[in-house]
Amino acid sequence: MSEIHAETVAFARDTMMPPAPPPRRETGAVRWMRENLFSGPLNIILTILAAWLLWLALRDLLPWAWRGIWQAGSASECRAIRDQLYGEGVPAACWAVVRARWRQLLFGFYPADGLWRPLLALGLFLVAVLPVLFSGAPRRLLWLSAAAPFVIVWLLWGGSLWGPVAAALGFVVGWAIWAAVARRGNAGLALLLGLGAALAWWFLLARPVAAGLASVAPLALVPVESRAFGGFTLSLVIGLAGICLSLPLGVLLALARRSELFFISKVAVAYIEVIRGVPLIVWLLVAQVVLNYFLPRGTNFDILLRVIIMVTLFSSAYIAEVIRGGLAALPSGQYEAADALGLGYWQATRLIVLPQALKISIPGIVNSFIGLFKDTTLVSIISLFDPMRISSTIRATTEWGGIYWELYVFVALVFFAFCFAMSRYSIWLERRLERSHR
Amino acid sequence: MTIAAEPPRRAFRPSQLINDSRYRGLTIQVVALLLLAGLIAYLGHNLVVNLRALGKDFDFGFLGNRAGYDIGQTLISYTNNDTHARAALVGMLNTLLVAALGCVTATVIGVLAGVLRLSKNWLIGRLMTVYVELFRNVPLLLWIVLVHAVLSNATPIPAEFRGEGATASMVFGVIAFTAQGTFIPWPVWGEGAELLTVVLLLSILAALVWRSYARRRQMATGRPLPVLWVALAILVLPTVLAFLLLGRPVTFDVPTMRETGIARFNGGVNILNSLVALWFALALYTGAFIAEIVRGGILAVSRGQSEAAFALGLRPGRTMRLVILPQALRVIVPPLISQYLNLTKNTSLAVAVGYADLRATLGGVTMNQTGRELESILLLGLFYLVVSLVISGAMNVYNRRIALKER
Amino acid sequence: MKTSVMLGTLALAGLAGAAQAATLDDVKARGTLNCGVNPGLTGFAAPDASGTWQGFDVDLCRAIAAAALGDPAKVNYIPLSGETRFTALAAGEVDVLARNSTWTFSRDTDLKLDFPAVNYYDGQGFLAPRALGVASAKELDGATVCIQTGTTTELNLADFFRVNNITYEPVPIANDAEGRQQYLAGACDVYTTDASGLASVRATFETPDDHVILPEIISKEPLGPAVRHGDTEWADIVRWTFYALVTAEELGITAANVAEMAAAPTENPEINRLLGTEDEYGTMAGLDQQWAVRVVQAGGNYGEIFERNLGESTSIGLARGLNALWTQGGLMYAPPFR
Amino acid sequence: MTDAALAPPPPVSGEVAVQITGMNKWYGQFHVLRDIDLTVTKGERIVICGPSGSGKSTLIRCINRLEEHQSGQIVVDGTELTSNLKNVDKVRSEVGMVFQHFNLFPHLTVLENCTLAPIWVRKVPKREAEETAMHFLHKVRIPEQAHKYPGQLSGGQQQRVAIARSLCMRPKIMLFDEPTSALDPEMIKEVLDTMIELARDGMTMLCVTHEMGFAQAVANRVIFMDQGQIVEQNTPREFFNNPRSERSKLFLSQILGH
Repeated sequence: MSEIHAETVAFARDTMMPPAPPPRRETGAVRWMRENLFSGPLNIILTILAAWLLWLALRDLLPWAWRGIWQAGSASECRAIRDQLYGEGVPAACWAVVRARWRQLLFGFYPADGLWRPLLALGLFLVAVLPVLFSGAPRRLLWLSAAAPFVIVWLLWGGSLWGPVAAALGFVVGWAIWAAVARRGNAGLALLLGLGAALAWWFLLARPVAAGLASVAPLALVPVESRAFGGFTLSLVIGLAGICLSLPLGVLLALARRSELFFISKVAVAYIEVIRGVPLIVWLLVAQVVLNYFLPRGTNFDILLRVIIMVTLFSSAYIAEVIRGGLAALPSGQYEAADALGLGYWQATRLIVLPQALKISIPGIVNSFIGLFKDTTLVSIISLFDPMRISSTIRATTEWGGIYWELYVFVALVFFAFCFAMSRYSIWLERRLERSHR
Repeated sequence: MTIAAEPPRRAFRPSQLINDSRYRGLTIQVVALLLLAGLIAYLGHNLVVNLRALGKDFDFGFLGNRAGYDIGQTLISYTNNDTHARAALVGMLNTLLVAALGCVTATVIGVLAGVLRLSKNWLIGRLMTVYVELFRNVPLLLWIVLVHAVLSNATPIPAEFRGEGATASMVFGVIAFTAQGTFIPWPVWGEGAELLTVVLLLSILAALVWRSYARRRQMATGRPLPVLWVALAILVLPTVLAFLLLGRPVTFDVPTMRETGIARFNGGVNILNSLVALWFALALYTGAFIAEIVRGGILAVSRGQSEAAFALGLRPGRTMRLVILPQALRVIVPPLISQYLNLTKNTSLAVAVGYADLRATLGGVTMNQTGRELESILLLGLFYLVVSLVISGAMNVYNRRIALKER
Repeated sequence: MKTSVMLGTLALAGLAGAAQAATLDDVKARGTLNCGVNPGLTGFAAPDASGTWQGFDVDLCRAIAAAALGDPAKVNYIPLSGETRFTALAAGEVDVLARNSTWTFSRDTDLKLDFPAVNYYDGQGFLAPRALGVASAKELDGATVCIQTGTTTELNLADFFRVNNITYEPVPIANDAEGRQQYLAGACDVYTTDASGLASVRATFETPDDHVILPEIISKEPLGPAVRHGDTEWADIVRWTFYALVTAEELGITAANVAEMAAAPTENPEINRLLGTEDEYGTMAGLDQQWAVRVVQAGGNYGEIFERNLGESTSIGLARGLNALWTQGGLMYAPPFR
Repeated sequence: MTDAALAPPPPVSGEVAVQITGMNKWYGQFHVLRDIDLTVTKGERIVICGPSGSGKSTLIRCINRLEEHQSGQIVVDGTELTSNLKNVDKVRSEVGMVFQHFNLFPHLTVLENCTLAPIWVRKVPKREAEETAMHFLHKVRIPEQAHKYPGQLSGGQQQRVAIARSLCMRPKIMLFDEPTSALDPEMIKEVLDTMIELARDGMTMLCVTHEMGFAQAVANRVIFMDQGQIVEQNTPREFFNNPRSERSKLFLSQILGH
């Protein structure tokens, strides 16, 4: 009505009408509630139902958490304090256990005076992935990204700095030889020579060089055994190592799967299907009990490394599928243009295909990481001290025997904080990619 | 006319293996094949050496030995005198059972939550968002354990059902939710039950026939016939009639609290809390992912589609059923099936609540007692692989059907 | 020098690993003892707030390390689940399994293990709420029973109910903590595991007096360390390390007085032989003369270890019972040091 | 048309650039190219036209082996295209191609697009490659866009970058696969101008296009294809004014009729 009035009569008006507030029932909380909660019979029922569910869920939980006792030395002390404060049997959380053992839940048995090391490693990792995750970051950081894995390994496991440096030099040597030969033209020979040089370095020269350097400049951190890793540190180490190490493998698998060579693509398909068809927990069992059967007699490296290897093989199949999606999203014109310019397969892949396909795949990779990070709880089943297993051992001590929910709630909250943040990032990235692709 | 693929007959030169597109692929594949064969031979050799050194062999004979352990929840008859093979079979069926239950429930929860998340109702929308985010971002293992603990804490123990001062009672007098499981009535097949089954099947068929007849009539004459009520009648009436005429061939074994000894229910079937917990944890967890898929699917069907349908005069319900859903389903179904796949694989977390799935029987107790890790894990892996391949095979068939429709 | 793990992996650490030599040589070459333990069983093995492992089994590991390596701290504690412990031992992942494992015929023969000694005589029992009104395990007809999988307990349970011709329903649980929670929530009528475990579970209850441990012990559970079959020298070291602990208690040697007693030969020739002040018993076992001194110094004699971890002064509060010395009516009996 | 068009195209030399004899190609059962015989001499500017699906694009894509032919012979600048990958690489580095949809690499700047192939295929030092690239970007009149990404340019600008990118490899022959048909009308001219300029410089060009004005201005031969065959070859003047085959007449009437 008002619009018709405005259009038909307005030109006859000689003074402008000031904007008037809408009718009362159309503003503020009332209107909001009418629109969003009680707009129809179905909605009213739903609202009541939801409110009831909410009440049901929070009725016991909130007072229990709110009454929580933070200062106590053991579960029985907690109970005594509770009885004193609220009366016997009143539900009250015993957060004191988290207060007493948060360090174990976060860092496992990592030496108390070295906690800065995993934290610094995490910080370094975050800086190192900046240029990958945010295209706005300065390109020069890429050098840091290349060096980061070695520094992180050194920070976490300690020992002489020169071990990781020698290992890194292997890549440098291989790359240098490859680049030198590739300039002369023969790509296949370059690859072979580069690989050979790197292997020769690692097997023959790396140890003496590391030892030599260590005797000249003994830069070393206190070594930390893998079994000291636990809690969320362990989860992050397994998750991040798994994703980062599986990337190259995943790229190769994805390329192999799209390959026109029958045998190569079939092998890749078989690998991916077998890995994805069997649950992670079975693969972890494999890592724990049967992997040794397939290695030379007497081989024995620690379970964390075995788990990382298994997780890497596992997630490479998933990463391969993510990257295959990225490859498929690339228009065929890109391949044709690369061909027409005379670029070879590997040149085209490296310079044209992968930079674009990987960029499209990043949200998928982040999602894979979230999944893997959550799945690291499964290692508790093979007795690694992930947050779940740490909770169990804390409850196995005489002090904290009767504690149950508090530890799980804490673990769940930390997981939620990590995963939620990452999934938001992934969604943000997807939106941005959509925009840039029109 | 010369053939380009075969230039003037020149002697074969080794460099052609790398430089000729006809041979290069072959060369690469042969090299890859050799490398792979080498790797397999190396692993196999290690295996043989290790087995010999440990004095073990590779033999599935242990499956025929007496298992000696009991399983709480079985679909087929099993005692601790049965073999490891039968225990494995029990575990396999248990895995499939919880996977099937989980998939159905997850779909219901997921579709509901996905649709409700789009609801204009602020409270419902927010609640569903919280549900989805909470379940997606916390490990499944934790959910399984928590649901199990909540379940056994929230339900009364059997003793509370007994005697004068009973503080708990059965639902409808036939179902008992207890901390030790849910006791439900179970049908007992008497004489004539087969006939009843036949009648039921025939009436289902008849209802379907009526539905298609009604549709054809409407297509032909434009006059709609009542479908729902008639079909229901066809479905229910003959069966009820047959049930009464045959002298009630099917009776229900209702759980009853026994009078003496430790309080427990006799009769009926007990669904263990470990099964229920695993089932609901899997369903809630996977449901959160399905909700996102459903929401995405509905949002993917452009608003223009529903506007066009409204403009043609279709009512919202019809629009949903005839226009939105068929299109959304194409987007929804492939990721949905891969969620089913995930759920099936995730049933292997049953160990957290002690549900006797295949991983717990064959890959747990049996493996531990017989020391046959290689054989057990091989069988375990094969089972999951076969199930996965069957499900993804079904997905491929579906995808192909969709693809055909697009032509 | 400890090269970094990264480098080790790249060099395929395994390839360098020599064929399996005698375990003692391996342990000495490595400089640490790999000891398989329970990842968390109150009183037997659990890491404390600072991450140090403590418990009855842990002290045995420390004693073995003291004997073989001269330093009780040089132990890698490798937590193993019930399902995978024997495989880990067979695969060489641990040198000795000190994880309250029951010595059984099939484990000794079929699984190719050796049990050098029994360090704890246990038996499977039942924990029941007082309110259940059950005085004997024979009255448990129709009970639901919480039970840990992957152990001998579930086999014993099946046998017990079969023999007594009564029925039960097993409720498998994943670990102790879950078992405790489920039992308290009423998911099962009774909880069964080794009696020592029941005592430690009961100790953590809010109202322990509302629960009773039923009098029946339905099985023999001789718990002891396990080693790989075939390496008898190593088995001897583990065996006599344990017997040194028992003998020390018998002879009144404690962590407090061992140094003093080992300083000079005493009147008692057996003490002298044990502590290496007379004859060369250490070298016979491939160790040095002071080995037993270090073993006792590591954590005291058997009695001290028991009291500190499980005894009546702890919250677990177990009596010595079968685990008292044979001279005090128990089963702990060490062959003579002669 | 334009200033550039007014200058007479340079004379044609007698050297053979591309020699196609008895070439056939099938897609599965479909016979796309049937017995193609074609000789292109150096400096020639050939326009290929015909109805859609007549095999024009396939023909020029065979010349740098983006498509494989199944029988017959293709010799490009003395190199026969066979399954020998070295020959293929040699031909590709000497034959430039411009696509209908530009196919620029969106993750690289304009300059990087232009220097990529010289650096990696021709092994030219980076600085030299950049100088060459700037030279050709000047030539296509967009040097100021060198550091932008393709996504920031208009269609016409992108296509000119694509031409510059090909030229950076200093090709002997340029192939154009409908270079203007994805462009808005006002952008077609800027691309055509560039092409005309290129023709004036004496580049050997094979161009699939429906721009008849361009054909009349610079081509010295027009090839009309239908159903995978070369139906008519003639000078532009003859072809447009006096087409011989019925099919050509029909095609021209449809294309010029409106």
